[in-house]
This record gives sequence, C-alpha cells and structure tokens, in this order.
Amino acid sequence: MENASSPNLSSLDFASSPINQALSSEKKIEHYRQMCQIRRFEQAALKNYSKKGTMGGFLHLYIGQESLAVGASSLMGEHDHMITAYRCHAHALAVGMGMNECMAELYGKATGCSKGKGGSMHFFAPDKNFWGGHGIVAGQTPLGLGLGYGLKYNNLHGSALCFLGDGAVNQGAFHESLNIAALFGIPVVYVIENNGYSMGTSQKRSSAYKDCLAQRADAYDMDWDVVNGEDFYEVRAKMNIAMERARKEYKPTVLEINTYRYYGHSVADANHKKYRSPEEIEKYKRDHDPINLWKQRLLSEGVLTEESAKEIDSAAKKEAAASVTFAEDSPAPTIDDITKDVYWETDNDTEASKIGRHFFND
Amino acid sequence: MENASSPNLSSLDFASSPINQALSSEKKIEHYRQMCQIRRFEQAALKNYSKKGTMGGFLHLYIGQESLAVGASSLMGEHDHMITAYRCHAHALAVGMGMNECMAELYGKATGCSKGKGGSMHFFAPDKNFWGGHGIVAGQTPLGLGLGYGLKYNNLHGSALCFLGDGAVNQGAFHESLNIAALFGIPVVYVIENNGYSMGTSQKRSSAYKDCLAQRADAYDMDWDVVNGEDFYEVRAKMNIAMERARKEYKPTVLEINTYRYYGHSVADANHKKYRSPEEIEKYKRDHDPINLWKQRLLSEGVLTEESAKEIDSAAKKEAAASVTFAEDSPAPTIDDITKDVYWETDNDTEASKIGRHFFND
Amino acid sequence: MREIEYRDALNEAFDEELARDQNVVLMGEEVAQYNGAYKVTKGLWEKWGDKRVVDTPISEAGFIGMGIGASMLGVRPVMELMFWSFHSVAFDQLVNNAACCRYMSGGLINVPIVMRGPANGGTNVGATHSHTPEGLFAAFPGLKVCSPATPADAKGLMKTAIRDNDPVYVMENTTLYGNLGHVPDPADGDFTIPLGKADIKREGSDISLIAHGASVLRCLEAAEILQNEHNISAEVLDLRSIRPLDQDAIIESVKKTNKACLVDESKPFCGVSAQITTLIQEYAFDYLDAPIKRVCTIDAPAIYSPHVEPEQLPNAARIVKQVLTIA
Amino acid sequence: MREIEYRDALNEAFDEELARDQNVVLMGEEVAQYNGAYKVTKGLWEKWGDKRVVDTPISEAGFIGMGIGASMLGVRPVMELMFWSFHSVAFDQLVNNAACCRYMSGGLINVPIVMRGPANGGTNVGATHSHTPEGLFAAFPGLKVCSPATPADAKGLMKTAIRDNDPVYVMENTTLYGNLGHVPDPADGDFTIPLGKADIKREGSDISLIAHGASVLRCLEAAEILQNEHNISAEVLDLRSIRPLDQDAIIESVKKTNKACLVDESKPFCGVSAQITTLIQEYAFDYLDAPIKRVCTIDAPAIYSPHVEPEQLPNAARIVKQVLTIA
Ligand SMILES: Cc1ncc(C[n+]2csc(CCOP(=O)(O)OP(=O)(O)O)c2C)c(N)n1
Ligand SMILES: Cc1ncc(C[n+]2csc(CCOP(=O)(O)OP(=O)(O)O)c2C)c(N)n1
Ligand SMILES: [Mg+2]
Ligand SMILES: [Mg+2]
Repeated sequence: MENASSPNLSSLDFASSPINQALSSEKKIEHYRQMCQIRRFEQAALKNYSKKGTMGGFLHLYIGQESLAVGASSLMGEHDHMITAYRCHAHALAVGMGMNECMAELYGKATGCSKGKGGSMHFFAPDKNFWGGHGIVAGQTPLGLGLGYGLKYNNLHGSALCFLGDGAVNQGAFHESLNIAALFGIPVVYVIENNGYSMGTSQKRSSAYKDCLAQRADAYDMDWDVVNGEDFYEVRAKMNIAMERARKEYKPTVLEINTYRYYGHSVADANHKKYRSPEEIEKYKRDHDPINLWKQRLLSEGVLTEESAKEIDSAAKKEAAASVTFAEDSPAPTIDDITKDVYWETDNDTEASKIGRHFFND
Repeated sequence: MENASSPNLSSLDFASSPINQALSSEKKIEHYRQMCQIRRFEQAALKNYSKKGTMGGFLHLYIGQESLAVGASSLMGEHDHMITAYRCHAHALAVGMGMNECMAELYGKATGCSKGKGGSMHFFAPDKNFWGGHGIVAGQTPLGLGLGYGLKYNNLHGSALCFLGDGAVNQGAFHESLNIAALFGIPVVYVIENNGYSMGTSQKRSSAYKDCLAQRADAYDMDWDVVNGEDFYEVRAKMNIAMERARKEYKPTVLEINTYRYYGHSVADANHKKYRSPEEIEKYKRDHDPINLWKQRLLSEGVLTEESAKEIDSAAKKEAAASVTFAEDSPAPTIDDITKDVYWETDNDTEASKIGRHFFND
Repeated sequence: MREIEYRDALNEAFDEELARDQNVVLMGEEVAQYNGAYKVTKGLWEKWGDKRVVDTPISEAGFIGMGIGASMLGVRPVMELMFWSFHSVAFDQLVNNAACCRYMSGGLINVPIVMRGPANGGTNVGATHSHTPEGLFAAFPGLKVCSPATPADAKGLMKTAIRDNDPVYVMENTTLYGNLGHVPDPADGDFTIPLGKADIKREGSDISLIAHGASVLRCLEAAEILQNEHNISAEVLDLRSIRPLDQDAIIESVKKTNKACLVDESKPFCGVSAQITTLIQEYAFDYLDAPIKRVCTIDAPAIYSPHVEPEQLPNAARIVKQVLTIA
Repeated sequence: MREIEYRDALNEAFDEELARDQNVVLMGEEVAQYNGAYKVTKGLWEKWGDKRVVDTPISEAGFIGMGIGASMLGVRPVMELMFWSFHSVAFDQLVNNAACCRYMSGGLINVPIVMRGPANGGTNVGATHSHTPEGLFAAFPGLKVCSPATPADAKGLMKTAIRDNDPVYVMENTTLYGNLGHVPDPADGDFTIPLGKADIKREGSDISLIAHGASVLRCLEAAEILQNEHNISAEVLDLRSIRPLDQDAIIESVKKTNKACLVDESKPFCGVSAQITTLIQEYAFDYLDAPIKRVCTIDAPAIYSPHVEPEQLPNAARIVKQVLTIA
C-alpha cells in the first residue's frame, strides 16, 4: 500500500509513468485547452454574476484546481463514471459538456444542461457518464458507491470517480460508503480535493488526523494515496493506478489530492482573505498554478509554444464570452415547467401517470 | 499507543495492575454479586416474557457479557457517566438501579424506571449518571460525546462511557463523533462491545477492517485498545487507563472488548443457532463465561467459597423473582399518562405551558 | 381463491419480479441469509443467490444512497428498512437524492428504486421504532408512497412499485404480516394493483371512514359496530396509495355520505388525515353536513407499555366514539 | 423606537442570553471565527471567546447529538444549521434524541436546546437547499417550532426559545436577515415574545390571511392590493409559533371574517396549512362561508431559475388571485 510516510513521491517525475508516456502531443494540448476553457468559463461567469438579474444563488469557483478534474477525466473510458459536489463546473466541462449549456444553466435558462432547474451546483450529463453536481456536503458519496455497484452488477470493468472536499470527509455518509466499498469490493475511487479549507475552516480546525485525510481508508483496509495536484502528470499517474485497481480488481481507493482555490468558498464569501493570508493566496497563484505549470511543462517539452498557448487561451476566452451571449439570449423556463421533471411517469404520460393525483396545487 | 499487533496482552495477568490491587475483597464479592444479579434478572425476564400479557416488544439479553458493564461501572466516580444502546439491562443494574423498577419497566408499569414509557431498550437513571438505553443503532454515540462535552464545559474531571455494538461501528454518526471527540479533546470512552454478531451478521460480513474494529480510531489519531472481556481484571485495567486519559487529559479512547452473547439478538431471534454453531455457543458457555471465570478467580484467591458464591447467586435469584412479583402487582400507566412527559414546560405547568396549544388530539 | 399471509404475498411479489427482471435486486439488513427480520424475504437468497439478494451493514445512508446511485445505471434496487422508523438515519438520501435528482437534472435522471419495510406502531417497541412516515414522505414531490392493508394489495402494489420508474416507498406493517387473505394464484396471470387507486373495502351511505394501512382494519371493525349497535352505515375507503392519491374516490364517497371521519395512525399534526381533510373541505365543501373528524394516534411519542399502547393508536372504540359526535 | 436588521436582532438576542446564562453556548459551522455564513453571529466569538461560541466540523449529526447530550448535563446549546435544509443529515438526532428522550425516560430528562438557522426558498439555491420544514418538525410531539417574520419577533422569540426547557426549533429566513424593523431598546428592559402567541399584523374584516415567516410579508402586500383594488379588507394573522400554536387566535379571526386563506411556503401536501385548515374546519365549521383556500409553494422540488422561482413561492399576486375565488 502507498503510504504518506513512504519516500516523498512528489519529487519523482511522473512524466515517465506509462500512462503519461502514452499521452500524445495532441492530447497534451487538448488537456491544456480544457484547463484554459474551464478557467475562462468561470471567469466569465464571475464577471457576469454581479450583474443584476443574471444568475442567482451560489457560484463556487474551481479556479486553481483545474488539473484535478481534467486529469481525472483524461483517463475516463466508456465504463468510467464521475460524480462530484457543488463545485462542479470544471468536472462538467472536463467530461465534454459544452460551455453554452453550462452557462445557460447558470443563467437559469431553459437551454441549460438542467433546463435551469439545477443551477451552479447541479450540472449533469448522464450521456457523458457525469452524474452531477450535488449540494449536500458528502451526500454524493453513497451515490458514487452506487455507480460502482452498478458497474460491478453489470459485470463491466470500469470505475466510479467520486469527488468530495476536505471538509466533506467528516460526514457520516462518507464513512458508511467507505466501509461498504471495501466490504463489497466496489470499483469506486474517492477523490478528496483537498484545497485546505471548508469555507472558512482550515483542515486542522475541522479534521482530526495523523498524517493526512486519505489515511482514514486504513481503517477499512483500503488502498489510499496522497497526490500533488499541481502536477498534471502526477494526478494522472496516481489516478490511473486507482482506476485500474477499480477496473481490474473491483477494489476501491481513496486519493487525497492537494490543491488550492484562489477565490472564496463561493462568490458570497467576502471573508476569504481573512481566514487565509493574501500572501498565501499569492504564493499559490505565482508558484503553484496548475495551468501555468502544465504550460511550462509543455513548453519545455516543445509540445506547445508561447504563441500557440496564447491562441488556445484566447479561443477559450472567446468561447466563454459567446456562451454568455447564448445564455443571455436563451429563453427562461415557464411556470408550467415547474411541475415537469418531477416524475418520470408523468413526464412520459404513461398509463400509470393517469391514475390518481400526483400534484397538489390548489 | 496500544495496538493489536503488540504482544498478546491477554496472557498478562491484570490482577497485578494497581487499579485491581486496590480492589478490596468486599468489592470483589460485590462485583460478583452484581454479575449474578444481572444474569438472574435477565433469566427471570426471559422466563416471564413468554407468558401472555406480561411484556411486549423486544428483549435483548446481555447474558454472557456481564463483565463489561460491571467492570466499567466499578470504576465510575461522581463525574463519570454512562450511556448505551438497547441492550441496556446490565448497565442499568450495574450503576445501581433496582431490579424492581427495571422489571416493572419491562412489564410496562407505572412503577417502572421510565414509567412504562420506555420499555426494555430505554432504561434511564440520570441520578446515577446513567443516560439510557437507546434503540437506534449508534444514535447514542453523539449523545455520549455530548456528555463528555458537558463535563469539559463545566471544568469537571470525569469520563463519559459510551457503549455500542460491533455492528454499530458502521453508522455514520459514530464516525462523526470520533472526529469531533479527537478534534475537540472530549473525555469520552467509546466501548465497542464486540460479541461477534450484529443480529445474524458476523463481524466479517458487516465490517471492513485490518486487524480489529477499534483500529478505526487511528484515522483520527485517537488512542485505542482491544480487551479480553472474559477477564474482569483486564476489563477494569484497560477501562481505567482510558477513563484516566479522559479525566486527566481530556482525551478520547476507543476500546473494543471481545465478548459473546449466549442468547439470540433478541428474544424474537429464532435463527441464532443457525448463524452460529451450537458448538460455538457451548464453547463460550463452558470455557469463557465471565461470571464463572470471575468466580473461579475469587475462589482461587480465597476471597469466595463455593458456598458463599452459591448464597450470593441464590439471593440474586430470589431478588429477581421478587421483582417479578413487584412488577406484576404494580399498576399500569393510564391513558392520561400518554401525554405526560412530552414537554418539560407542560409537565411543570409553567406560565409558558399555558400559552398556545401544545397537543393536537381532536 | 387461495389464502396466504401478507408476508408471503410480498415474498411472492419479490420472487416474481426477481424472475421477470434481472435488474431487480433486494437489499437490506438481514434480508438474505437471515431471511429477513420478519421473514418477508424467506427463501429468496437461497433461491436467487448473493447477487440478487444482498445483506448490508447497518449503514442505512450508505446502502440506500448506493441503491439510488446504482439505479441511475439501470439496477432496480428494492431496499428494506428493517423498520421504516430507521429512515431518520438516511433521511438525506431519501428526500434529496431519491426525490430531487430527477428534478435538478432537468429530467435527465430517474431513480427507479423501491424502499420498503414496516411502518407502524402497536408492537410495544417505543418511540423511536414506531414512526409512521407516510405523510412525511408523501410531502416530498418526486416521491410516491403506498401503504397496503391486505395481502392482495401488498402483492399487487409491491409489483407495481418495482416496475414504476420513480422512487416508490412502500409502507408495510408488522402487525399485518401474519394476516391471511385471498391473493390471486400466480397461475392465473400477472397480478398488479395500480398506484393512485383507492378501494372501497365496505360500502356504506351514512359516513365515509377513510384510512390506509392497518387503520383500514380498525375502520372495518368500527363499521361493524356502527351498523350493529347504532344503525349507522359506514363506508370504508382504503386509500392504499398516499401519493399518487385517489382524490376522486375520496370526494365521491363524501358526496354520497356527506360526512367523513379520517382514521390515520400518523400523529395528528400535519398527518395524512390533515391533507385529506383539506382536500375534502375544498372539493366537497357544500356536501359536508358536519365537520370532518379525525382519529389519529394520540399526540405523544409512542408509549411502550403494552397495557396502554393499544389506546394510543386508532382503534374501533375511538373511531365509534368520534363518529357518534357527528352522526 | 430604533430600527435594526433582523440579523442584528437575533445577534442581540444571543449576546444578551450569553450574558444572562453562562450555560448558553452557540455552536455550528462557521458561527465563530467566520461570524456566521450570514453574519448572524457577527462579533460574538470575538466578544465571548472559544468556549461560548464554537465552530464545528461539517458533521451535523455529530455536533447536534453532542449538543443534545451536553444539554442533559445542563449546557444550553444554541445550534445553527447553516441552512435548515441540512436537517436531512441529522434527522435522527433531531426527531428521536431531541424529541423522545424525555418521553422514553418517563420525564427524567429534558433537552433544553435551540436549533436555528434559515429555512426558506427564494434565493435560487435549488431543491436540496430550499426546504421549509416547520410542519415536518412540528409534527413530532416533544418539539417546539417557531418562525419569526419581523426583527422584533426574531429577537423576542429567540430569547424565549433559549430560556425554554424543551427543544425549540427556530426557523429564520435568509430573505429577511436584511430587513429593518422596530425592536425595543435593551435599555428599556428584557424583551421577549412567548411561544404560542400569534400576532395580528393587520386588522381586517372580510377574510383572514393566515401565515408565518416570510409569507406574512407576502400577505401584507396582498392585503394592500385587496384593499386598494378590490375593496376587500383582509386580516393578516402571523402565527409566529407553529407549535405551540395559537389556535384561539386563528378561530377568533375566522369567526370574525368567515373566510380564510392560508399562505404557507411549505409544499401543499401535509403542510402547516393543511393542519390549520383541519383545525379551522373543525372549530369554526359553522362560521365558514366558503372553502378554506391555500397558497403554497408550487408542488415540485425548488426550481433554481431566478426567473421562475419567485412564481413557485407564495407571492402577492398568487394570494390575491386565490382570495378572489372566494371573496
Ligand atoms: C450537509 C451540509 N452541511 C453544510 C453545508 C454548507 N456547506 C457547503 S460547502 C461547505 C464547505 C465544504 O468544504 P469542502 O468539503 O472542503 O469542499 P470545498 O468547498 O473546499 O470544495 C459547507 C459547510 C452543506 N451544503 N451541506
Ligand atoms: C439505525 C438502525 N438500524 C437498524 C436497527 C435494527 N437493529 C437493532 S440492533 C441491530 C444489530 C446491532 O448489532 P450490534 O451493534 O453488534 O449490537 P449487539 O446487538 O450485538 O449488542 C440492528 C440491525 C436499528 N435499531 N437502528
Ligand atoms: Mg475544501
Ligand atoms: Mg454485536
């Protein structure tokens, strides 16, 4: 078992791991593009959030963490599934959802990926093996277990990637899931996106632990590892080990990926420079930005030039701006839409749906 | 930290530990008496359970596990508190509740410890620092944490002993409690009464673990130990270490005490010789009975004679029979009693209780 | 027609659905090797094996959430809460993930699960084990709830619930498991009962007694007494399904009798009976000759004492007494 | 009289009660160092320190159960759910341990806790974050529930809740936190409002609009429109407290106006309004000139879209429309 007290793996160069050796230049560039798209999408969302009458509710930005969602999705095959919490824009775009449907969802429009019913925390794309977007902290962790259960039940060799935050590890549902995952041999990978804080509370103030959070898997005799999230190659290398363990051995893993969010917990978090020092934030942006580090890597590999990198980024920015226009121009859902998508049977106008009263509006 | 892989502590003789050295002969006999009382009480309850119109609901017998509750209560001082699950008769009697009020509770009588409102799973005696008796698996574990919190809040040096079963460790509430206990430094001792089964499910079929269940505490950097429950001296020695850690250091512990129940999960469990072999049950009764082992110990120490042991046991049997008579002769609660003990304010007829409607019976 | 026990009717439903659809899987604590705490799943593990009948740890939030997740990939889990009362430790999975995922995804997902188990008082197991959450769950749009009173209804509704593509919560009853009743022979064809269809269990003309679950049997007893001792002809309408709800049957009955007494093992505050009262007074206002009356569980946590609990629950005597105040 | 915000009125209540009784302790996620997600507890950690104002991990079942246990030893925890919606992960502690321990112990225990936090829709945070569980909890005997609509009520009810020796669940509202209102100056003495006392927020004679929480404000807007545009005089009765409930005030108002429309942000099925309807039809049957009407949240999980959510909730237009069907 990998273990936090084993020699510091972060000093290794994961570029040489087979899964990264197998990565074509096109794919490397593609992943750079995805990270740029995610960041530009969120920056556009943030810019427009403050305009009156555009978006409502929360907006939890992933900026600073992009390598995690993209690293994971880059390994997904036909039978790999993904589910996450409310900080879900990145995962959605990484699995291939379009900026338009995502931005329109933020705008609460009928053209949104969830028809304007879910909002920022609830992006879904089952056709892309993406199961949301969930707002209750750790509420998605048993669902992730279930995706793995479904794979195994159907004799498929795949993995369920279930993301959660460092604060979410203290919810009971997560622990129940870990025990069942280990006991039943479920092909699920729990990915703790450890950005150091749950809202304004640091890891130290919310969790008791010895060396790290992933170590909690030990209690269930489950494999685990700690990952440096700023290194795209490392994310892929270690995610791949866990996913292969799931696919081939029907065994679960807990991965803790260290990362950082640049903005507040959500746009409403005006405190975020109080519980973290501005220096801390600046240091991350300067020295640990995963997009920049990936870019540097690709520049040094000769896969990317400064110019092509810039082009990719500008294209992403343009695409984001276009998605804003799309969202603005899209129609809102109607009042009649409120009671749609509640029941499958009524939506599909089945025989069953005609028997008895389903809705109780006077 | 104590640890399951350290040399087999069970081969040590815990009689020599200071807390056991300090135990007077009178106390030793008293604890023998308590164990006999508990067993005789439950045997009387079992015998009468089947008679029509006596008791209702469940009856979870502790027979085979007596050394645990008595060992723990033998160490309790003014500021030590106890709480447990539904298998609570033993804990109640061990902390000093009378057989009469306990038997009357089983009979659903107004003279019962809970006025006939709680039944077998819900014995309480706050005046004896005993807080129940709780039916939802692991639902008591956050309450136990709270008792410890209350001690610390009031600057008292004591411990909260919170019992749970080996099946209960897989409830989320327990894990949330462990994290908070370690994080906040709460003087709570979680005692896993590991009788090998949760209803018909063996430990192996319900829990994923490496060496033992108590090890889950490692995840929270919390102390833990494994205890041989058939040895009364060992139970006391290791409980005492944990209680002292709570009292003096405001630190929690998880203790896993291995034990065995002779009867089914509850009286309704007709399967209990199917999921366990009759040989397994017989072996425990013959070689591992905690009362018998304690008796042998006291005989060999010369503290007890066969004759005095017999007397103690007969007295316990008589006391149990008398409690049945008491229960039978006691009055049942009335229909009016149903709506008492719901609100403190209405029970105490306060000013507040006179404002607004509290109950909604047409 | 043959008579079988309520528990065996359920067992038959599971067996038939396990045979019909290989995606159906039974899950829960002690449902497999132990045959179920109440023997409702007896023999099914032996027959169908580890894959189709699964014992879970005591982790309701964990395994129910797992079932919901698996249902998104086409598995059709039929999950037991050993007591429905234990919903309290899995409430988030039950009211958010099961009820809202379809909605929040704009209809991209559906959650074809069945949650089942006994939901009743009357067995002297105290406050935490005697909850009756029919109304509590029916209050959440996205969920369906039914509560069969007879062996035939139990089988028919369970089979329908398993085939339904929405989450259906079936509330059984430990006090009914041993009851015998006519249930059509499987040889005579597939037997189902639709959700949302009430059933007149006894015709009458003077007052409508409206109930579900075990309270239906209490109503039938009361109707007998009312007829024999008071010459009052009571109709007994068994709702069977709480959501969808057969409002038409309710209103029709009240329009005929002009009086209603609702019998509901829920607590009175915001119980199912409060909702039905609200509907009747809205849709049959001009037909009501007297206030709608209710007989609910007396408003306190469930008392343990076997000497008193029968009085806390709706029973024939309390129903008769309440009916006489308006009849 | 001075005007202060609803959130500051609550803050003042906490500050005064922290000073009055050293057993009072505030707990919850981000209530201390962060000053509360909605700044309701602003400055209190700085003033009262780590012991009296406590940040907890995201473990609602764990810390709420802890508060219940501590309350048995005399601590008086005032615990925040950042949203009341998160009750779903702590439901067992909330409805079993808090509500039933007194009963199951035959009165040996009491649980003087306060659970508080916002419980409302209208902020576009989607289905899982917009639950309104007033009726859900009031249905459990052993619990008390209140829902203040104004800054003064917020302060007065919160102080009473903290002093009450039973568990009191206070449902606040994020859409009200910024509202200004008259609240008596602390210099003028201790200010409390009893549980179980409704408040006529506007006198009227043609119809009773009965509501609680933010819906009270919607009723006041509707009453204005009804008066100005339809010459209908609507009385607005603010329940304030759901359990105990001021049934007398409700019945008195309806006996005066002979018509009632209940406005309730709950979903319609088994909502608070269903319970009130049931009581009115029982206790004022002969005074009713028309069916009781309801305006509830449209029966679906909460929609996110800011363009539509305002229409899903009770609002003045929907109230007026409903009133006109019977007025
Ligand atoms: C059960 C529950 N409790 C509280 C919240 C409010 N809440 C939303 S996010 C959050 C912090 C979570 O932090 P973490 O798990 O570290 O994830 P991050 O936001 O850092 O990605 C809190 C307390 C919630 N949504 N659900
Ligand atoms: C939340 C919950 N789920 C299920 C049950 C039903 N139940 C009662 S006891 C029990 C087994 C518990 O086993 P264990 O924790 O090992 O304790 P033991 O009975 O062996 O003392 C079960 C499943 C319950 N009471 N509460
Ligand atoms: Mg975090
Ligand atoms: Mg056990």
